[in-house]
Amino acid sequence: MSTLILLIPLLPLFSATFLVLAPAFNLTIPKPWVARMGVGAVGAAAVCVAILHIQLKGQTNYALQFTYANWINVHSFTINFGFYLDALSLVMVSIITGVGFLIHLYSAGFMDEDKDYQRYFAYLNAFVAAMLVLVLADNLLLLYLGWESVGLCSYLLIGFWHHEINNTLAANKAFIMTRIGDTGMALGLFLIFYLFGTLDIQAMQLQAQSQWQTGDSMITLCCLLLLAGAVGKSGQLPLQSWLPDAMAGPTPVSALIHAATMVTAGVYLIARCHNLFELSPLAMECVAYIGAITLFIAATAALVQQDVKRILAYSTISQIGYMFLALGAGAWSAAVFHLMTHAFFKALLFLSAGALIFSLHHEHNIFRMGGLAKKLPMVCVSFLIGCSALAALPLLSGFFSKELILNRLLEQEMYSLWLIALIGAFVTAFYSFRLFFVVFLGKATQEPDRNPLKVMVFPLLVLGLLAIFGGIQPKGLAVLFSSASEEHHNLAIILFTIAVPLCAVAYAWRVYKEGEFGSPLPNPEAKKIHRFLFSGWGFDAFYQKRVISPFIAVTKLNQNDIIDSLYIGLINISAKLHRFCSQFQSGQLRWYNNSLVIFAIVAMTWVIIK
Amino acid sequence: MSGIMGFYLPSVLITSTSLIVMLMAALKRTHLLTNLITTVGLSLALLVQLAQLGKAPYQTSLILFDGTTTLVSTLLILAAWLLSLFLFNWLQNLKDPKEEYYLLLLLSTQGALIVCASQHFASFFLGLEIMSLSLVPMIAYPGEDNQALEAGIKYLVLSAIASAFMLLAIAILYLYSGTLSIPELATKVPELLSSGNIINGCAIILLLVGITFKLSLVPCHLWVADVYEGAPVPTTALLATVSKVALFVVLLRLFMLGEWHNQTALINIIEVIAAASMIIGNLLALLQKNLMRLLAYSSIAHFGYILLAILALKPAIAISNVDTLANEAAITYLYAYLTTVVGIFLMLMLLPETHHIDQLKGLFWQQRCKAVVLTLLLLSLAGIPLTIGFIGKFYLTLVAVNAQLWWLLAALIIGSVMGLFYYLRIILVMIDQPESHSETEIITTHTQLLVMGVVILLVIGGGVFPSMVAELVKEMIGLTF
Amino acid sequence: MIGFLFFLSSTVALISALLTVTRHNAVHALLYLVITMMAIAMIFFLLGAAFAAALQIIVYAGAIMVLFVFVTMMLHQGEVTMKQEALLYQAKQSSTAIILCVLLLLELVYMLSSFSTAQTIMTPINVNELGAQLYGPYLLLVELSALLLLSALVGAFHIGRRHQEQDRQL
Amino acid sequence: MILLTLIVFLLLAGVVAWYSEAYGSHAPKWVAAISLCLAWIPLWPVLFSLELNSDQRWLINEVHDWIPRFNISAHLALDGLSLLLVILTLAMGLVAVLSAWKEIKKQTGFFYFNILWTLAGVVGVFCALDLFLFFVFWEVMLVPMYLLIAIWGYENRQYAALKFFLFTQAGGLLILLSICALVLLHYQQSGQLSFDYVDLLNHSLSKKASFWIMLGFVIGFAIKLPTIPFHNWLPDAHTQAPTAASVILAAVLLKTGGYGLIRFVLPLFPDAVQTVAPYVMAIAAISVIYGALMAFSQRDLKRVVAYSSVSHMGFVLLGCFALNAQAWQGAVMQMLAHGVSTSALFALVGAIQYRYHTRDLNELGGLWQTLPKLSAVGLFFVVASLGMPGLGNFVAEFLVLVGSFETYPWFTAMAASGLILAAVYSLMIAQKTFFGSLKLNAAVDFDTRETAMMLGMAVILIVMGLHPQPLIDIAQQTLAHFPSISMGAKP
Amino acid sequence: MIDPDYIVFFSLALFSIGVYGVLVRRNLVFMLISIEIMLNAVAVIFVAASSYHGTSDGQIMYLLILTLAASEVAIGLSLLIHMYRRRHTLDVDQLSNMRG
Repeated sequence: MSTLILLIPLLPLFSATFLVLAPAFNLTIPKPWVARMGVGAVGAAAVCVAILHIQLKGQTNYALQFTYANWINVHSFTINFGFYLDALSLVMVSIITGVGFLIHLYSAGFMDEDKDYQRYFAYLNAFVAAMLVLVLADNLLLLYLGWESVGLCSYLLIGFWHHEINNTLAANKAFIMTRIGDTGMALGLFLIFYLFGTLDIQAMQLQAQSQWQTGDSMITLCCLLLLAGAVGKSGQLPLQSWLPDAMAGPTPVSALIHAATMVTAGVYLIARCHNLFELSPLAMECVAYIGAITLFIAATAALVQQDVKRILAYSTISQIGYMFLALGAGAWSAAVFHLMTHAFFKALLFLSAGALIFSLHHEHNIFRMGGLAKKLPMVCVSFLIGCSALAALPLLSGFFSKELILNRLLEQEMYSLWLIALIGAFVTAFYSFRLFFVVFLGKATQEPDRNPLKVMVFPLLVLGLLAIFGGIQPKGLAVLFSSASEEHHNLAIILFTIAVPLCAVAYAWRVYKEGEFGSPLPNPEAKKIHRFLFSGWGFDAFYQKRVISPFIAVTKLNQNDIIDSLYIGLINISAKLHRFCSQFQSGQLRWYNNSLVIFAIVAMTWVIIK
Repeated sequence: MSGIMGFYLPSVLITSTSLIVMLMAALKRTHLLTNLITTVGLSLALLVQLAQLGKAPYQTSLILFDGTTTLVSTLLILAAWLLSLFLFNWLQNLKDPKEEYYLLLLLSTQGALIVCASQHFASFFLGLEIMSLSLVPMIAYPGEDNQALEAGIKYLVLSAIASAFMLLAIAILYLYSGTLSIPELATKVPELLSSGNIINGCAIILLLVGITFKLSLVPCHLWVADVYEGAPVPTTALLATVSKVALFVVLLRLFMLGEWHNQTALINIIEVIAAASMIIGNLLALLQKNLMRLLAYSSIAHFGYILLAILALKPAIAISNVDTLANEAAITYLYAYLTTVVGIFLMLMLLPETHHIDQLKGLFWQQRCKAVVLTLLLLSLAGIPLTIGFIGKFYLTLVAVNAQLWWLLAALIIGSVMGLFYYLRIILVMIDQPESHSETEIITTHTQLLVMGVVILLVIGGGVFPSMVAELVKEMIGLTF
Repeated sequence: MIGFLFFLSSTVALISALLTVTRHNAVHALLYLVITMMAIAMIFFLLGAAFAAALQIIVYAGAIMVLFVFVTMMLHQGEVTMKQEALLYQAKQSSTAIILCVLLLLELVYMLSSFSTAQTIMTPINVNELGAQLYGPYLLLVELSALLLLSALVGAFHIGRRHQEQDRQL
Repeated sequence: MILLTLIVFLLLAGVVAWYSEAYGSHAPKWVAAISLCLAWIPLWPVLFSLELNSDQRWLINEVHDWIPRFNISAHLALDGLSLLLVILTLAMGLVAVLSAWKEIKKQTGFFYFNILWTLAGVVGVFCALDLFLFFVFWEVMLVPMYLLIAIWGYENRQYAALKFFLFTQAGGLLILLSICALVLLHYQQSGQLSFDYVDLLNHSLSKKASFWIMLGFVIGFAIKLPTIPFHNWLPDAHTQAPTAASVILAAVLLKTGGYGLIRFVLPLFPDAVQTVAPYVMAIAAISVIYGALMAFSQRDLKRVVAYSSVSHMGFVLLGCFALNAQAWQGAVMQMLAHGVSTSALFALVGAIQYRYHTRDLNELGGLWQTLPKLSAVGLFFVVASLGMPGLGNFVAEFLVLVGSFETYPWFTAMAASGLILAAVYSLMIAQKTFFGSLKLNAAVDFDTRETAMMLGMAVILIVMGLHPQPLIDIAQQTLAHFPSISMGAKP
Repeated sequence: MIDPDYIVFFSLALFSIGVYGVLVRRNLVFMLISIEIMLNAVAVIFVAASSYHGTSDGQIMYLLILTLAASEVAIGLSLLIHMYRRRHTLDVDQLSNMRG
């Protein structure tokens, strides 16, 4: 079994390495083989995961730890290459390989015309490998390795079309903003090592539970530093603004990295370290509030976006906000469950959006689309499924997971958060159907010039099914987090929560059914609010003004190195002194005579004084 | 008796050579023959002097031949010998009669030998005057050259004034102690000091006026640049090396004998002179474009450095007892300075009409051999390891640290860095690529190659394997009464 | 008597020395210098150094000064030189130098006055003794003096040599 | 005799290279490359056995008489730390030669002479155990480097060369003073004049004396490292130096500073080091940040990389003075990793300069479109320089920070923010050079020589990142002898 | 009987006069003359000291000073003539071609 687990990340890694190195050795691989390799590697990994599932069938409480090799061993600082498999990581691995495989398959069609086909698959495979390392790691340093590597792959893929400068800027932004969080996380790692003397996740949590009291400020600090990493990676407040820009990458990339897997790494991290977080109520509260605020802000921002991918991006932020909210409320399994369902329906949505874009010569603006329901029925259906699941319409996968979260909030008597979540749910349903209605109903303004390829349709199908029927919580999760929540649902409340999204959909229908949109807003106040929401609550402008501009100004100011002027000053002083001393070299014999006499006088004076 | 004669023999040889040269000039002037005779005479003297190394010391009331004397004498003769090898070509380009130059060269070397052997003020004074009065005509040697004339007059007048001050000092010392012998004086100094007067200080100050002038230490350094610039290159070489080194030995001898560390006022003055020489000398050289002036200023700094050894001779508070190390440091540094500077002047003699730094431009690509030698010599002056200059500087640092002369060491560091700047600047000019790449390798004769070889051997050989130098110096310093 | 003679001759020497360094006419100055030399010779004589006194007159006043006078006369061009010299030296402008000299003198005197010689008996040195010393232990000095004179001779000869083109100018 | 042979071999090879120019201007580079490969032979037995001497301290320990007057001997020895750095020197020397392969066309003989002599000097520095000998090598390596910059450098080479030499010379003189003081104090105590490191380890200086002596050493080494405020020679020297010289400068010359700190300062003055540790660490943290900020604001690609060196070497200083095992290991690793990654970047800039004759970031851009191989490799090293896990730099920086966090968490936090800034300037390099629209003409991509060289370095970095344990174990041979100091400062 | 202090004072005064001459006179002839005065002043001390101590050293020094003075004057005058020939002046202040 250990080999099997090892194979899971290694297969894509090998494929990536091969694809990267081939050009270096002047090896040209024919395009179909590139696709076969790239897709095949992830597919093989997925098969491995399936075998794993079969082997673990029936077991609910399992935790497998394998150590493969030693990495660093200095004094007491010992780090191994080791994998840890339990229900949580299995769920993650399944999502990554499963959804990953589908997206790879889809990409084979989507990227068909791109000349950098090979590079694309190399990156994508590398990403999958890194992500798998992240979720399988048994210690925080290895996790950090995966964590940074996925960041790097994300950077490379966002900036995949690098000749467009904006894409690379978006990539930079993504990397640097996540790096800010990552550095906090690194500090957290230092602190954890300092406190516990180990970076092994399980050992560390055991120690924490046994030796530290709940609410200890050191533990809180640890949690907050880890949270910083999670916030950065998962696009939560205040480091969320990179994610909308990250849509500059190819759409399948957005689906895989910026919806299904990488951005949920933060959720995974906190769930992974839940024992630690449980020791710190303050940190938990922080997580919950960050999630709540983020979900609200992102949802409202999604309301007014025009770019289909940006809408989805904001919705991703918002949905991850839900997960954070769940985590903060201690609903670990609910959070991971939502993570899973979100992976399905969001991947579906992105892929559908990709198909849309693919068919409409890279048109992103939803207001230039319309009436596509008949022309692209397949896309329309998958979109509908995705939007419904996103809106948490009853009986779709999103419904179950979101329901769990809301319930948990009530159980924990976090009413204000519950309220925000509910409002968020309303807004979510509204913007998702706004998207759907605007794109597929109304007047047709644009003709699709081609239909999605077959390889692209298949993943849509599978994901659509998953989005509909994926609302089954994996058993292992509940066991792992020992959250056998008593089902004492208040029926009224359940009904109420079901009703909220439905209302929203109805309202959206009223507003957008006939394509009466795009008209200028009536009053300046509304315009202002629109602009504010459109800019994602002005975070970008704020950062630009308060952080980036001052930073650039400061560095510009000091471009020539202020310290250097110290030495230049020294040079000038020396030159001045040189000229001063040279004055006395007047060439006048009598002055030279004088110097002898003056020296004699001064020296004798000194002797006399002494 | 023959042992005693051995000590005098180099001087006798040199004097006889000078007489022969004079006779030759009187009878029939043949430049080549004169050159040959001078070279042979100096070579013989050098050989004899080398044979004297390690002999038991000998002294009369006037003269002291101890290890230091013999060692430094060897160096002095060596310098003169090296110069004499290059003189022929250089003098050939001069319109003036040539023979006198050899004569004066020999006489000034003779004077220097006497100075460094003297232990009596009379012999010291007379040797000094022989040396400097022979140098004056050598400075003003080219009759057509206004600058040489100017330099000659300046040197004559200033050195006469300096001599007068020195004589006054000697007279005062004589008046109050009744003796002219340096060791005798040293025994009487404590007695003089015990009565709480300052005559000794006064006399030493007056003596210092003369000595600082001859060693071109700040503040009596003003003349040095003008004279170096005006004088012909070989004369400058002699001025920079032989005359200074010989005088420094006397200073060393003077300071070895007395109980100087008790006289804080004097020590203070010497400290100030040392620091000022290091800093001001280097500052003056910093942006100097004239090669000769630059070397003049750098020599100011070098003698500032070497004063550290004097100050470390009898330190007030030493870190540890290192016996004669300060003495060795001084002699080693003198050795390093002399060989390096002579080498540099020899190279400049090979590059006629080079006054300005920019004239060296591209030398590295046109006359590689010379440029490499010159570069190594400059690095030695700058005190970069694997050259003898570094060994000298290392000795100085060691003894100065031992004597805890921290402020002077700070000046040494500042001075060295400044010094490095202008030495490197010369190297930069040499390696700068000239616009027109012309391979005009001027043919070097075998003599020149030989001389360059000897210089490199002394400078680099001494730097890479300093143990020979160190052991020799230590042994020689040990040979005293 | 000796004291009086000393004061007399020293006063003469100082005054004529002062006059020497302040004259514009070089020949006058040289003549004053000769007087100074004579006065110093007198002092030597008073000090019991008869030989030195004789040498002072013969060599200094006789030989060296004559050399000076000779050269000066050679280069002297009457009124022109006088006017030139008057421009070159003006006593009024030499206040700094005066201050320096006075300072030097005062300091030297101050330092030397701190010491008093206990012994004030003069023992004249006769020529015999001098000769015995000079040609005894100090023989080397005589030889070196010869070398000094030789170098001066050669040097003066070389520098003073007339150059072809300069002959025409003079 | 092994080490002496190695050094003398390099020196002789330099002379041969110079003279071989007579047989055509291509001969010297072959001589240099071959001799750098041959230079491994003396080390071969050591590399295989890694067995310590009987005194459990050295792999090789050889003493040759030199200056008996001062009891100075040519004491050369090799232990783990030295071995690593000597290997780095030889490897990066080869890289330097390869990167100069086509670039240097004039005076090739003298060029390779200087390269080999610099390397010989550096090897000497890493092996010398006699303080006097150490100082000699320390200064000797400067001269050929100075000539390299001054002759084959770019526009402003003379200024840069002078600055380089003067800064290091000033530091060198301070070190000389400290050596002299140390030796004399030891002499006074023990009655034995010795410049030998092993002897001097047993000194018992007063607190004040050891503080001042240590300060001299630290400043001298800090100039070489370099840390602010003594870093100003570095950007100029790097920018103006020819590619090969930049490579050597970055790869090994800077490391002599770090080596000096670890070899001499830490074991010789364990107590004094503790008193200055907080101040030095503060300076180190500021160095990290300042260097990164400066790197971001530069427009000359080489200057960016040079300032990034300042930033990276700040970690070395931080690690040295954190005074615990992890941080020391981190510092050693950082020296190695930085040596490889930064010299690769310099080689890369050299390759760009060779092709486009510019290093101005505003003129470059979009290179990926014409030079995919170069750009891909470049991106790899850019990423390495920002401390990507899995590569050597990360292991190093992480170890340093983990170690120093135990002693001074606040300085560590400051230095850690350098990681963010590293990302900022590294990505700026990537974006302005490789990405965006193409502004320049097409050019020839990497040839086999360049690809092989770069891939070699990439592999080294990956190995260092994923399997650093052998290196750590080798370095441990040295670090195990350090007095373990625990500061016990809780956050 | 002459008090040694007087002699010393006399010679120091003479010396200072010589120094004064050296410092103020621009004419080379006068400079040389002033130097002679300084040398004479020193000679006085030597001779006097010789008498007081009853040793002949001082007088021997006087002889040496005499030699020196003669040599110096010889060379000095030859330079003087040389200068006059080339420059037609004896003003040493004009000898300042080299500076800096």
